[in-house]
Amino acid sequence: MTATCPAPSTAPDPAPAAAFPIADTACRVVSNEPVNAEYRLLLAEAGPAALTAEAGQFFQLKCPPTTLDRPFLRRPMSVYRIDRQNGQIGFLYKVTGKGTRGLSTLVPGDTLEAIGPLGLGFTLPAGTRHVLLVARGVGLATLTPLVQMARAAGAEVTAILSARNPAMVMSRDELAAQGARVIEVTDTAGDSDMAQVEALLRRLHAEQPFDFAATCGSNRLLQLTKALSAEWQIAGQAAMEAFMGCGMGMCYACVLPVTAPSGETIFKRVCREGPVFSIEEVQSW
Amino acid sequence: MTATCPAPSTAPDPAPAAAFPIADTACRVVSNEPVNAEYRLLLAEAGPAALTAEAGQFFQLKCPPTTLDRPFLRRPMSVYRIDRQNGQIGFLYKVTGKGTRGLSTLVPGDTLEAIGPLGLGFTLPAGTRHVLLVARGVGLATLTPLVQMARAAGAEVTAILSARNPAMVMSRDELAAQGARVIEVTDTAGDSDMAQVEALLRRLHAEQPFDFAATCGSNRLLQLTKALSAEWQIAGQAAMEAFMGCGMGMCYACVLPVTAPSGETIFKRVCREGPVFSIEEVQSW
Amino acid sequence: MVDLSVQIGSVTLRNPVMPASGTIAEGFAEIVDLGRLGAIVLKTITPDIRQGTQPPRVAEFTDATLFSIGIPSKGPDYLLESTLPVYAGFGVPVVASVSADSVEDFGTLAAYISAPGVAAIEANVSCPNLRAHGQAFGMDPEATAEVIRAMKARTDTPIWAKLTPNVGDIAQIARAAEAAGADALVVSNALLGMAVDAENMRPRLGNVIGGLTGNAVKPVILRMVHQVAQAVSIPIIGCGGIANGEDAVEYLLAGATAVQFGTVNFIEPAAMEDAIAWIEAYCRRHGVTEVRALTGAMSPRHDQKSPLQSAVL
Amino acid sequence: MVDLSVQIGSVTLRNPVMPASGTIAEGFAEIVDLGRLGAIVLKTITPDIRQGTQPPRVAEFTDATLFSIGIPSKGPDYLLESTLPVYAGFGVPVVASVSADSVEDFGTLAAYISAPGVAAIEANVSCPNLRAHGQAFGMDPEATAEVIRAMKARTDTPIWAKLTPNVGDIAQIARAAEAAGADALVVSNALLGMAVDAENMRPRLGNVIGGLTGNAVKPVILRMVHQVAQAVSIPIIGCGGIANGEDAVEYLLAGATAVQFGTVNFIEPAAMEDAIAWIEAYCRRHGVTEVRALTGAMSPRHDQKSPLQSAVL
Ligand SMILES: Cc1cc2nc3c(=O)[nH]c(=O)nc-3n(C[C@H](O)[C@H](O)[C@H](O)COP(=O)(O)OP(=O)(O)OC[C@H]3O[C@@H](n4cnc5c(N)ncnc54)[C@H](O)[C@@H]3O)c2cc1C
Ligand SMILES: Cc1cc2nc3c(=O)[nH]c(=O)nc-3n(C[C@H](O)[C@H](O)[C@H](O)COP(=O)(O)OP(=O)(O)OC[C@H]3O[C@@H](n4cnc5c(N)ncnc54)[C@H](O)[C@@H]3O)c2cc1C
Ligand SMILES: Cc1cc2nc3c(=O)[nH]c(=O)nc-3n(C[C@H](O)[C@H](O)[C@H](O)COP(=O)(O)O)c2cc1C
Ligand SMILES: Cc1cc2nc3c(=O)[nH]c(=O)nc-3n(C[C@H](O)[C@H](O)[C@H](O)COP(=O)(O)O)c2cc1C
Ligand code: FES
Ligand code: FES
Repeated sequence: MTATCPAPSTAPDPAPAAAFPIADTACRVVSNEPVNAEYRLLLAEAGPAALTAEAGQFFQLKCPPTTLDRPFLRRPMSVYRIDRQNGQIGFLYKVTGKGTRGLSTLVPGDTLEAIGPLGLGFTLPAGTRHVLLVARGVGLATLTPLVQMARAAGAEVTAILSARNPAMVMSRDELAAQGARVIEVTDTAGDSDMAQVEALLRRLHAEQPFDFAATCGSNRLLQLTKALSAEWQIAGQAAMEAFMGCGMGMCYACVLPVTAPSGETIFKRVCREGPVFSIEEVQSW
Repeated sequence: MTATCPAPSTAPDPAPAAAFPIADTACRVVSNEPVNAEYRLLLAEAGPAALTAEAGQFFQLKCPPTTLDRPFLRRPMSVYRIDRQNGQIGFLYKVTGKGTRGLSTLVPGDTLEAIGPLGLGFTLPAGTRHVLLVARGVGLATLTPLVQMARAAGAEVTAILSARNPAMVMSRDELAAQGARVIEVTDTAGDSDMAQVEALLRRLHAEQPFDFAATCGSNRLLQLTKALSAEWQIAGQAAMEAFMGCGMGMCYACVLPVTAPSGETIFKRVCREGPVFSIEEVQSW
Repeated sequence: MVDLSVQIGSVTLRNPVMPASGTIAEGFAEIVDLGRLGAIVLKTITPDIRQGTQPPRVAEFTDATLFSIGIPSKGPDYLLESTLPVYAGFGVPVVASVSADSVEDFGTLAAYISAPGVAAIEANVSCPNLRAHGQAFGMDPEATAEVIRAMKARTDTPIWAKLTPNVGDIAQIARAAEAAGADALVVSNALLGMAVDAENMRPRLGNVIGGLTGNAVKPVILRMVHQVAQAVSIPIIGCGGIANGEDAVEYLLAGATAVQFGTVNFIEPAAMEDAIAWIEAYCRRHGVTEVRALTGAMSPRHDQKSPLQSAVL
Repeated sequence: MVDLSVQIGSVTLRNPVMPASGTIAEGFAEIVDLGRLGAIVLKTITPDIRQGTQPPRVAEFTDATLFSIGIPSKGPDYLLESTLPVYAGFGVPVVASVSADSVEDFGTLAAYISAPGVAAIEANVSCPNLRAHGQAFGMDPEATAEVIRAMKARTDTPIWAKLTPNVGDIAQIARAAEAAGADALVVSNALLGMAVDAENMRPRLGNVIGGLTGNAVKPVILRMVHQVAQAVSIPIIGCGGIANGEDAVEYLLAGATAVQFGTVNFIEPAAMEDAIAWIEAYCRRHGVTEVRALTGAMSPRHDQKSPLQSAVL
């Protein structure tokens, strides 16, 4: 069921769901530029099924072979931008191995095969007023569309962006433009260690209490956010990663140990019961 | 033992044999242009071992991977040009499958890894005066350097070039420039069938007797040349092809059934006991 | 018109293409039209409820993957109550797959799940026989036969024996399964493999050993189908490294009546549908009016075959 | 300085890298310096003179090849008179390889070629046992043991048993070979495979079946080395899909003491020399002063291993 995308102009609004809610779409690449030394932003025209994507969902991207690499499995990438107006979806990705190296060879006009949207995205409890985002590294890609979602739901957003150095802090402008308050902490500035971040979060919460927390991209930040959410008795969610076989809930490769309400540890599939989990159930990784 | 080539100007004459008579040489590609719709000519700077190549010998070429193909084994190619003056070797090849498609992606400045020279080339009996070459298709690539060899030994050369149509007759100028008399027969002209070629050869032999015959590239022309050599009681050689594993005499994949002096059929390795065989021993393929 | 239908014992498939057990799940119906397949094969279940192996569960190679999942299973009641209804509406035969730690449990489970919506049951004998020091049932002809006999004794639903390729003489196992009453043979499950990360000096899978699947294994399993086809007369379903119509046809020529697509479903959800179209075009191109005529139609390369076929190198 | 030397029974190798039987020949010395290898392993010979199988003898896949050669052999006298002298001058242990149709012939041949220049003899048991319906010796533990016993009875030269991977339980065969007195185990020969050309409906090899070799088989043979290492205490020589130093180290970590490079020699004549340098650099990088410390040094991924390691999918 490889669908071809309609030209973006013919799909200005969220299109009705396709015959199949998930599609393997041959998307036309619009741009694929580096955003800093490690990350690139890939924008592509998407079909109606793909445009139903929500914050926290992901796509399985076919990574083109290069003369050196022949990636076999697809690679999971969170949807970073959902632009229903222009019929585009975007991915912010770090070039790490053969799959992402392949992705980085795509040029405008090429075809990106993307299966999705996949998995469960973020859900904001009704009436949420102040959302805390805690992200590091690639976690930012996953959390960015949540700002859009929270603002649309009438909530304020404070985003803590942690990175090795200021050059690695991405999408601060994108987040700010969407109305989030952005606070950067970096290893080079020396304010990204857990003690300082904890103090920062407590101060922010004291100023204006959070009623929802979301995190992605760092195990230590996850532990901190989880502890504070419990202490503050607020809802929270974490977007998790796992090595994936299919991304479609079929192979059971992507399981993560989570704590069931009974207290016992069970496996859940990141691609199907996740990638967004309630922050209480996730353990560490 | 990957040797790097010296700049051609530093090796104007046949260089002394390298420490190893056969080398895996990283050759710098000089050019790689189409000569007609099917064939390309690849010229590369070669090291001293490679430049000892003789007519009929071949190299095992590493065919670069492309985004689609990943050729695993090397591909055998006859040496088509041995330019000791400029320190270059050349290959005339037909783009047929994934290996040759890979070769066709090489551009000047790229590296061509070539193991060679390999196999046994042509040997002209002392005192040969008139050499008959009978070639079709890719067989021409193999027979071309034999003209140079024969002329250097003081023999005259008459070359029969058979092809589907005149556009497919290659290197007629190259052969003529080296002093061969060139006669073309083509399917489109209707003079390439066996009966007519046989009549042509008999006429030529009557005019000026051949004392050596060499053939490559067509099973039917091989049978004809073999029969006439026997009848005329002249020496003859045929350059043969076989699917190769190693090209270095190690795997025994490339065997060809040949008729031993005893009359029994035995297997010989095309890469080691060939690719040039005495025309009496070869059977058909 | 090409007749694509094939017959696996008493089960008629509209075409020879189906997924391999464990390589599709409910979610697949959200992406492709399962109604176009020859059959739908479900993931193996066990009598008990299992969580499976420790992650990481997947490693990747060129054209192949190593998976170690460990048959997470929600048990037979979940199959009957939740899984079967999902697949009931496609008008396509549904094949269940079972595994167990003992011969008796294979029989009991087969009887338990012999519901109207189950067209056949695959016996996944690649799992360890707890009575034989954990050696897989499928590695021993007698244990394989016992499993099939126990299942045949307890149900009238057709039983397909899915063999393990991790054996010396696959033909011997195939003959044992046929003699025990198997209605068809699936050849085969996955070759066992392993991967080590040299830099961190650890196995790349949590379970150390996993199943090697994907296109790279095709030459090995194709050879087994050829060997089994010479040994039995029940239908063979080829499975191993099939990614497209051409792969499928190679299996049919080597002796298979139908084929299963596995790992490729994870990468190209449209692969099975595309293959059905390719096979039809292939038949048309070769003047073949019935796809079943391809089964075993490979002609030998030479007049006589080497008597020493296994002395290959 | 890293000590690269390893000990295979009584034979000391200056490094753990050697060619696999049948993958180099005299001509290789014209291209690379054989004196830098850990050992030189010769192609298998048989007591009789053989021509081998019908061409075509090779087919190519992604990262793998299928060869069917059939052990063309010039017999033992040619080995002693012509082959050994070629390799005598490199200062490197030379390992002969033998195969035969019967247990007795294995013993006789081993005795016949036990010349001073032969440091060890590999028993290639992947060939058909004519007394057992042509099933390979190596597929049966008892037949494997008989071959090794017959050879040990007739010579004092160390005997390396080269196992076939086309078996169910490789550890069982390994234990049988060890008990019969093998000085080392080579794990392993080639997996049997086959290829069909869908368009012309013929097998791609003259012999239909061939040996699948090259990088694609590494996960399967690496798993076997791991299994054998848990079963025996004699040295293991890993062989299967090794193309570079990293592959070699993976085998050492999984339990091998040395490694053999096969198909890659056809493509990259410098592969073994490059690998020796890579292994040395790897040891230095990891603070390993003796390469033999790598043997079996893989740490388990988790505290305890799954008791159901073979129930992988
Ligand atoms: C749900 C989800 C969403 C993700 N979103 C993003 C994103 O928006 N931006 C981004 O840069 N990255 C994201 N990742 C991580 C991304 O999938 C990996 O970086 C990518 O697969 C690496 O592939 P590679 O071939 O370049 O690297 P290699 O290291 O060569 O990959 C080898 C194998 O390991 C797997 N793998 C490697 N790293 C990871 C990882 N961190 N998580 C999961 N599998 C991995 C690959 O998929 C592949 O199968 C996400 C992962 C998941 C699970
Ligand atoms: C000694 C020798 C000299 C040769 N010289 C030349 C030459 O000068 N110019 C030229 O164009 N061709 C020559 N050939 C043929 C050339 O090697 C093949 O055309 C080439 O290997 C095809 O590779 P491919 O991957 O493009 O085609 P594919 O069809 O994809 O090749 C698949 C496999 O079959 C083998 N193969 C395919 N065709 C042939 C063939 N005709 N002979 C041997 N193996 C084959 C390939 O090597 C490869 O292993 C020569 C062959 C030999 C044996
Ligand atoms: C993730 C995964 C899970 C599998 N689960 C099962 C299973 O539950 N039962 C079974 O019989 N085979 C199972 N298999 C094996 C497949 O059915 C099939 O035999 C194997 O993947 C080979 O086919 P392929 O090369 O096309 O993938 C599984 C394979 C994979 C990759
Ligand atoms: C062309 C060829 C010939 C071989 N001949 C022999 C042989 O004579 N004896 C033997 O024991 N193994 C033989 N083998 C098997 C190799 O020694 C080795 O076990 C196999 O190739 C696997 O290693 P690789 O994947 O590195 O190639 C041969 C392999 C090939 C490819
Ligand atoms: S990746 Fe296959 S089930 Fe999640
Ligand atoms: S190609 Fe290997 S011996 Fe000729």
